[in-house]
Amino acid sequence: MTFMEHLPALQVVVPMLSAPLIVLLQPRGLAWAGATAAGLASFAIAIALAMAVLDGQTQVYAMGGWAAPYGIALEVDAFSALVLLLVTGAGAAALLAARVSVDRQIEPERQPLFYAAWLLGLAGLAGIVVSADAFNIFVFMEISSLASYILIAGGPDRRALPAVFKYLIMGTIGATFYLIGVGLIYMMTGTLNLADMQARIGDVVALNPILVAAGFITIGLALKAAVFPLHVWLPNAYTHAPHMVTVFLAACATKVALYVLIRFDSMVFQDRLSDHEFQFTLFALPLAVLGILVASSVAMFEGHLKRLLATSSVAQIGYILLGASFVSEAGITASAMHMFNHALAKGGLFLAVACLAFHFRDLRLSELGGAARRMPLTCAALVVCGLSLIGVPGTAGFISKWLLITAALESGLWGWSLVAVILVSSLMAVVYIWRIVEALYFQQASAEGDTSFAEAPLQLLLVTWAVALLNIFFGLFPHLPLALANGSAALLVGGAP
Amino acid sequence: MIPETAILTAICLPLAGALAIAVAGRISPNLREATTLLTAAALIWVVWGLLPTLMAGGRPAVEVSEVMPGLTIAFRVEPLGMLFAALASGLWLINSVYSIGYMRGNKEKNQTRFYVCFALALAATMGVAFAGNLFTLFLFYEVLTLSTYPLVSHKGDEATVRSARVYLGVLLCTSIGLFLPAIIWTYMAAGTGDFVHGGILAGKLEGPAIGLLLGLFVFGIGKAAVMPVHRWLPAAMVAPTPVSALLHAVAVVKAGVFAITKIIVYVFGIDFLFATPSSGWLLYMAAFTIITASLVALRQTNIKRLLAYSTIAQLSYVVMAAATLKPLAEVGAAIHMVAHAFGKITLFFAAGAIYVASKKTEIHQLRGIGRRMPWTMTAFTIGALSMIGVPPTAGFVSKWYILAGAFEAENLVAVFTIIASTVLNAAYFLPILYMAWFEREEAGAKAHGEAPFAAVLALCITALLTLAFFLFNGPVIELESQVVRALPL
Amino acid sequence: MKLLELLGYYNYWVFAVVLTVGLYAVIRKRNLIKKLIGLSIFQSAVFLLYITMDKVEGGTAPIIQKGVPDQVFSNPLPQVLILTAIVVGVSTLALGLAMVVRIKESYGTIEEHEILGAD
Amino acid sequence: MIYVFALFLLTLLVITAVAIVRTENLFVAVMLTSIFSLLMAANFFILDAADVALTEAAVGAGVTTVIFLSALALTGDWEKPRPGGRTVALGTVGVLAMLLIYASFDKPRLGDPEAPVHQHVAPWYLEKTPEYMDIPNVVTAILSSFRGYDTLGEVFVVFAACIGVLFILGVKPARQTAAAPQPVSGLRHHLIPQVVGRLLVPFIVLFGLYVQFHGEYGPGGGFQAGAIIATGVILYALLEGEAEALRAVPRSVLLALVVGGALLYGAVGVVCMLKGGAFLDYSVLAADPVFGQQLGILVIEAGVGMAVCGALLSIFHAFAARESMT
Repeated sequence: MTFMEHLPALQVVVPMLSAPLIVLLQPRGLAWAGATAAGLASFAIAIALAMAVLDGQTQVYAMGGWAAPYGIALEVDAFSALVLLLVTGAGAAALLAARVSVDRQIEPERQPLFYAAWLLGLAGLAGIVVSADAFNIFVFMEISSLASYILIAGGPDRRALPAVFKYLIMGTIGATFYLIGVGLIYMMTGTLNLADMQARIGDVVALNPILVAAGFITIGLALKAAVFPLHVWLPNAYTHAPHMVTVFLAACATKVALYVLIRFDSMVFQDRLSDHEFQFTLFALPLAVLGILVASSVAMFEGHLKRLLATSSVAQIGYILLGASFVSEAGITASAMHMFNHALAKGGLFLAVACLAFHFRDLRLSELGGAARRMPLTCAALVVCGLSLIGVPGTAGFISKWLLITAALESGLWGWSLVAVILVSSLMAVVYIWRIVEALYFQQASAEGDTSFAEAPLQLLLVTWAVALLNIFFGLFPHLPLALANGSAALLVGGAP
Repeated sequence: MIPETAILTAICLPLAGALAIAVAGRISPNLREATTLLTAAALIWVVWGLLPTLMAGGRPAVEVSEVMPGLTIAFRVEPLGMLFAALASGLWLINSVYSIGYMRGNKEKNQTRFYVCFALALAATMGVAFAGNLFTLFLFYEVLTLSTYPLVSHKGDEATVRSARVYLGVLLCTSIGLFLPAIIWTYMAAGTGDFVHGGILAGKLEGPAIGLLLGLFVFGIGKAAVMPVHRWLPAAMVAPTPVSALLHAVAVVKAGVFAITKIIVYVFGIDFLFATPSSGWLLYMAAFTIITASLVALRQTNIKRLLAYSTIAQLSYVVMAAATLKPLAEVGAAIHMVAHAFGKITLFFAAGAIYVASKKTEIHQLRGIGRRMPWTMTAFTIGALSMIGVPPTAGFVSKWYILAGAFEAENLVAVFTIIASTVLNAAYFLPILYMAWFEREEAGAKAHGEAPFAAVLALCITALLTLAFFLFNGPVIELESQVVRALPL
Repeated sequence: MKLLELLGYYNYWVFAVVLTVGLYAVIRKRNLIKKLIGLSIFQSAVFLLYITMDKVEGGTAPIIQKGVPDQVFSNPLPQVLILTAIVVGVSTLALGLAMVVRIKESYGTIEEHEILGAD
Repeated sequence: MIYVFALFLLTLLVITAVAIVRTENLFVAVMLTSIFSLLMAANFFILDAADVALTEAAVGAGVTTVIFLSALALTGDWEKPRPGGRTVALGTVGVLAMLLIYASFDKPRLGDPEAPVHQHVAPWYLEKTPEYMDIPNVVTAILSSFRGYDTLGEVFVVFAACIGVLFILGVKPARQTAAAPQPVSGLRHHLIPQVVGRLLVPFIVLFGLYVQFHGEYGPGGGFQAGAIIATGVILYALLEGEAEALRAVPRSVLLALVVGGALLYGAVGVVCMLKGGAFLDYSVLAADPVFGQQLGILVIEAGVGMAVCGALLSIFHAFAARESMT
């Protein structure tokens, strides 16, 4: 086998096997360097994979040399490549920027464990994405979940602990629901491989278990993905996590669960079960719409910067689900694009928050007065990413809004009212982003009155700006993610092989 | 310079200028302002260099990126855009001269941010002017909104921030809530958003849908300030006067009416729209705005707010002219953009000069000010006369064309509106002139002279331009006639 | 109804009941340790679901003895999956308990409502 | 007859579960959980799942209980009652139960050889295991080779839990709880546990090693062995005190075991890659593919055993050390 053929396995193996090595790297800084190297390596692998699947080919890898359905197969197609890009990209970028911020929030002797957990999280998420085996997805889902519990529990504040405990409980329930669903499908089809399931599920006569399985899997993954109203774990967890962890997780963790949801549903169920498309729409569409509206409204009145952004994530997850709920090629394209673009925007925003945290211990909006004077570059980056979140043309966020609206209009009768929902929530986004902008730029500095110029450390600032510029770049030249998103849609609903 | 390169240069130059200004601002104010002037001058050279090509009938175009299939960032220069770009770039230079006087005279804070954002706004204006399709237009339209926000909120105190919130809120709400769906609708119906002579929607839509789409466009383009989406314009008056002068008399508001005109001419096509009964409401809406805004202006006591409402009325002239859907009126719409720009920028310059010299902002304070500031008030008088439409000023020329178009269309509402508004214009401007020149100053008033030289110089130039346009408008009319030449005149 | 068939349904229903009992504890109890106990019951129930489906009538554990022809084996695959799931369960539990210990130290209580009241 | 026993066990299982939820004494609840696991293990055994039964007994009844108890020692035994308003919770779980019972009416009956699970994939394993790797225990074959990648993931789950507990409990305790320092001498002064326990420890460890290396032939393997050996050492720690146990197996050794075990497993995979096969394709390890498979299985099982044993002990010590700190 050539090196290129090994890439799908290496995507998981590289960060995973680096983790134990990191634990051994006790001297300060070395653990970070090792983890960053591993993160960058896996990002490079993801890029190589994306290039390899651009022409519509699927990279298949038989683990242990055992072909599916007997062994576990890894498959990388356009959709997985897109999600891999954002997972590894977010992981690597956040690691690259993490050092100074983590030094302030995690004691040096705990850092090797922290970075090891980070790499495990990265490996787990990547493992979910590349896997083509339902049970294997569960295993890697657990790796990534455990890792994210650890990372969030590293939060400096004691409130991180109850938050992460809630996440742990809800996450475990979600994973177990998924496991029950997979068990029921396995019971009726005798296989765990997704493609094999797709092929065999049509032959199942007794549909009760399959329907219940679909319900369990959808709800379990929706829990993991923080789909409204199952999102209650998310705002606190993201708020109290260490800043860099928020960057990493907010950019990709929930999206991977959504990825599995979309892939599982459209591959296994929608293809063969009559009426399932309708049922899926019936389930997902109202939740998506409610999530968008409710979470956006909550965000408008939220006073804490991080929690505001975290709440907005719930709304953005609604967008992704909304696209998927159309069960059309345009819808999936919009969904996939929004995954990518939201990761860019939210990642950038949280990076800027991490910068701000260097001089503002309290991240409530009311305490951020004078920030623009002290940290002009950080604030400018934050504004750029905020505009992308709103969906201003010229930024990445606009592309996905455009696709989403087009998909909504194509979806028929309710199209215009859905467009209205999208637009109204965009305006709500204007409101909550502008509350941040006004706090940063126009609010009087608090009593301490230190208004000297004091930017965040260069390393962090550079990464923040790189992400901010990517938001603009992908708003003008979105060809790569768009090609992958179109490929995914063709794969999932277009009936292409 | 090759026209294609010139287009891109015209957009990138102010961007590069903004960067240079930011850097220069860290070194010295003189260098910063020199950079601004240099950039403005260079921009004029680039933009005006395109004129001969246009006069000769050339339509240079360039495509930058195909963002999504069918959705491109592309530029195409045509007479309307050329006129707008030439106007904005030319006035930027004069405005920069004025700004230097004003900002220094007032000892404003954050001057670097001011000049940087100004340059960014100009880049966006160039983008709007040269946009070759709806998407590109929308892109730069939004950039223009966002880059002017820091200018409006420049002062930074609570009242200003609240007004700036209205400014941004109205403009973004309308553009995201109405303009964007209209664009997407157009793309879905026509399969393209390119500006094409004769429109792209003929045969693609029918019945009331056309009127609805037109409504989405007109109210979505909040910058045109057609009532009831005009609220942002008075709110924007909290900005420093150079901003009000160039942006809220020229660049931003003209971007709005320009976009509407362009959409009517190149997306709907005037013939198609004329044949559609459901689009008639636009003219009445514009007429209503003209009259109402003029009436509101009558009651204003603050100079800048009066000018703002006057602007709202004058903008609707352009919209009404465009909505008359007759070739002469379309030419009139284009010319009125120019005429109003010269006149209104003069008025704002004058108002700013008065503020710098005497800190006066209210109309009743202007008694006898003509004797203290003769240059400024002469310019103000010329500007006011142009607003009313008295010869020999620019305002007369454009009103003439619009009126001619209205007669051609046999639209009595339009004719009546023009006459009535002329009377109203006179009713709110003439008392000010009378007060300034013929009444006595209140006793015990503080003595003051003219504003700084740079400011006075700028407003004299624009006043002269207002007069000059009455005499030398041939090339402009010839250029704009190209917009409708394919149609029977 | 054959006894095995009854047992089949019974196994399944016991799975459902135990699952619900576990979930009930997770949702309803405010003591964090009790929640975790509930969670572990909840997970154990799933083991029962999988193992129930591996049984083949007259089969034995899937260990092949040489020289014994025509053996019937129960299905080995669900067993493998559950081996994994058991370990995953205990791992989650350990992590959860570690958090509970820290919560107790920083809040002085492990009752959910008291913790929420403290911040 | 055995099925009647199964019915009895299952009934008992439900009763135990309900009792666990109802009791307010957490110590009792934990003990009942242990019994619950044992009942579960017995039931698994009846259903022909010997490997799972062994694991459930070792992990569920043994290790879980110990960890629960060490946490309880730090947090207190009693749960505060919650009055009234259980309708919402009951409603939610009621719907869930209905859904599951609804699903049950279409499922294949227990033991039906024609059920899909017995028709597809599984027969292939039973048929091909002798041919490809020639070991009797098909469960081990699947676990470590056919689905070896899952098992690698599982090792990393354990690894994650281990570093997680070390990470979370790695902070110096904030001295908010005013608990008296615990005696650290274990059960040294209790004669009978002392004698019996000491006698047991070597046998438990020996049994663990047997399970480790016998995994290919009978029920057992790395997980079970790791858990059993860990239990043995924990018993030693309970008898002699935690410090003594740490002297026998220091923390650094435990960490090395965890890291070493995980890396050993991974390294086997990488070596397979380097020798031209897919990741974890043991056939390329030796000239004879069957021997290669056997070798690979042996090594990775050792890795699993090391990692699990080290991780469980590290977790236990992290809790126990906390106890002596506060």
